[in-house]
Amino acid sequence: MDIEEKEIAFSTVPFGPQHPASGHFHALLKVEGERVHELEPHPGYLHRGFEKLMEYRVHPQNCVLVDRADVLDPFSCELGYANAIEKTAGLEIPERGRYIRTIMAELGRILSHMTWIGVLSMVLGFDSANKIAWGDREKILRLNEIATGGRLYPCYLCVGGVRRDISQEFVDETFKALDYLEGQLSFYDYFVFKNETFVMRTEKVGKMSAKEAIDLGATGPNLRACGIDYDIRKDEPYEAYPKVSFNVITRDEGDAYARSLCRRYEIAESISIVRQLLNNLPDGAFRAELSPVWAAPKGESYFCLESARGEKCFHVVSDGSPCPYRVKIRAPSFLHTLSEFPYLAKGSTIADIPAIYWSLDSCPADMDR
Amino acid sequence: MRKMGYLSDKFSRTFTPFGILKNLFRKPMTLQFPYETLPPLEGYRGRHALDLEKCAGCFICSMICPNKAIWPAEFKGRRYPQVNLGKCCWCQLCEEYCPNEAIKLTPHSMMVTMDKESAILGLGEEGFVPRHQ
Amino acid sequence: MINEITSLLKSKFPDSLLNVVSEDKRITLLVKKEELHQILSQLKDTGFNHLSDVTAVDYIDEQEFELIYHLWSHQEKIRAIVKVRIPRESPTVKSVVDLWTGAQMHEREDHELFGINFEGNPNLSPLFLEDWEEIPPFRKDFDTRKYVKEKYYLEEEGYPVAKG
Amino acid sequence: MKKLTPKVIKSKGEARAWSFWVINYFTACGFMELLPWVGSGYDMERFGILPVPSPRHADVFIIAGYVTKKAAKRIKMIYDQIPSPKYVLALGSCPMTGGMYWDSYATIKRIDEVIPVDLWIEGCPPKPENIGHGIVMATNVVKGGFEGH
Repeated sequence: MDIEEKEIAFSTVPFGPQHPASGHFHALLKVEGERVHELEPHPGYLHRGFEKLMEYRVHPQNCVLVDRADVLDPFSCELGYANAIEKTAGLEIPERGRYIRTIMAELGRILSHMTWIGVLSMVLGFDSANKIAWGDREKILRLNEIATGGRLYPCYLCVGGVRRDISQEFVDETFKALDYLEGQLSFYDYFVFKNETFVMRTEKVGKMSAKEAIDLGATGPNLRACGIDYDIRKDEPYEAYPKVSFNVITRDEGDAYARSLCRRYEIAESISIVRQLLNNLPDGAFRAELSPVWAAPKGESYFCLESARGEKCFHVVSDGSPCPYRVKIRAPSFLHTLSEFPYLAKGSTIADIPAIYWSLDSCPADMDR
Repeated sequence: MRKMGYLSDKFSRTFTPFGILKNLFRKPMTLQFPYETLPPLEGYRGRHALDLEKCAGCFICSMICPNKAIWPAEFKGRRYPQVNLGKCCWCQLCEEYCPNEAIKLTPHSMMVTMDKESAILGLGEEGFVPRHQ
Repeated sequence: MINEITSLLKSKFPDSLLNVVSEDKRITLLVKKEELHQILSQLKDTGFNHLSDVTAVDYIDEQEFELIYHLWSHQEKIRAIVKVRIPRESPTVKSVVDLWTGAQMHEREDHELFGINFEGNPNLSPLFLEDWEEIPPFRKDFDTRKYVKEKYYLEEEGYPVAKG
Repeated sequence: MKKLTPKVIKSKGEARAWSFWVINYFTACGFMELLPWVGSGYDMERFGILPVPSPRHADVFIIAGYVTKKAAKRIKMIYDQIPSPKYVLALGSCPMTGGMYWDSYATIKRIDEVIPVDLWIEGCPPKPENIGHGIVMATNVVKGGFEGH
């Protein structure tokens, strides 16, 4: 598909911050007719300088602040920060705390994937699936409210474990919600993923091979859709993942439809993980006893975890004072939007730009931090 | 070229619309907001409540608050913490770090105002008195 | 697998490996600035094909930046962390865009937030902040609370006394 | 379900109160709490509220979270394009007093320096019930003849 370079009239079309599909991210498209020639990303609308703010706050305050970094999957940020600090201190978390953290991490993954189904179908103009998907995610938010007291931002983690114990009512509500979601998954299969217009809009759109995906730095479902089984829950297991059996979903087409199916089957995996965890939940302490003015010893640690979007790593340098010296959050959406999206947008049409952008499932707040 | 199964697929698709009928008898997914609301949960982190007798005036809560939302205020000759809901992030650190459980977060959370000044929880007899309704 | 890589690196770059720490599935190297690019391309050839992050830490009391490259190899499932110390006055490093295209955006972010110059990076224009005149904000000598107090909080911090 | 009596539009304010059109530009984390309202969790179309892509058709602007300096320019541009009477709803504590990011170098601390705000809903981010409470309050106030800006 070569474009003769004769006198081609290029025009720039802004895929602006106020576009319903762009979600506060601005990109300039160099367009020839309807064919996108080049895409130039302009992030920065949600940049709050998280890493600078975290250097002024004590660890408990940071645990509360850091889950605002990724808006669609808040619990993975808390998990990453708490584990990174515990690694520098070599702190041991009681067994029940590990199980509760893994349960909440998987519920966060389901919540993020449900939101993603809604946004992708809204972007493709498929409003009924959008309304139903955003109605279904209320069940997970209700679970969040029961367990942690906060709807969207759980503020549930502290260094050394979890701040509250989960009650029996939460366990029963979770089983009910998971059964309901499992039934809904078969409905989504018939209603969204096997829908002809959805397949036509996403098949062979935004296709990248495994080699290109690795070179661009893709992680998470976008990389697994190209056939590489890189899942940190299996490669560098943390929390209670070694005690849980699940399989990593990979497909090998590498286009938007493969990414959608990867995420759809990951919801089913997460549901089975949460069930296994809830069935053999150990009892006992859920939080290590720490003094209120606990300070991490001098040291450095790099902790990676698998968030809903991909590999999220926390690099924490602490110099013995109660505040961390430097925290770096490796956001998965950073490379999804700034290096994969311009690569995939070359040669596609304007109508496919929102489909590609939201099939990469990148959260603008997570990209700008 | 469409595969041969297209015809049987088409045939089975003609009956799917009747599958919609079973949705007629299911409860609507939408919550009719003003008429029915979800019951508040007792663990939800809503507005603050202060117990005047228990409060020792140590202001640990205003030190731990990440948003500087709790400031000292005079009331009947003594200094008590006063919460500005316009700054608070409802993280419950103040309740966790208060040595004698004076400040607590109640599940009540209806907080809508037309002017900014009324976001500050005034001090009254039984602790915090919301200025707006 | 790890000791093969460390022995290979020791043989190839004997003097520039300051210290090597190898735990299970993870290698941490502190290298000299001159040999950085060769070491990274050598690591890429031995299978570290995923660059997960380029981080910078500002050690202000030693007047040095520490650049950290986090690598991951998909085949052997090992992580490599390469650290290099560069002076704080005019921090310039050779860019690694030719090895991994994903590195271009990381370097652009570090350039804007730390002021580190990467030669060879095609586009180092500002990423997050629009018309920013102060020094790069993530450096330790930029105090965000002092900056905010002058710029935004004009009136005093306290609150009116609550009438009894 | 209580039978709804047919509505007789008596005043101009009442006509406006039942047809708020919200511009589809939700800034930050408040948007996550508006999903139940846009979707079918609480479904704001029962109140006549419709997310509209272009500012020319909108008359309500929801500031759904913290505002960075870069976004404040765009918000100002969009606010000027909305035809009056227009109303502004601010969700959460970040637009009101800088909230969570009170010491961040990139965010605006008070949104009413950029655009005038009519209704504040506290919460970080506020629960859908709070937003619903705000919407009901907004409809009553506009019905009472509040002109907005």
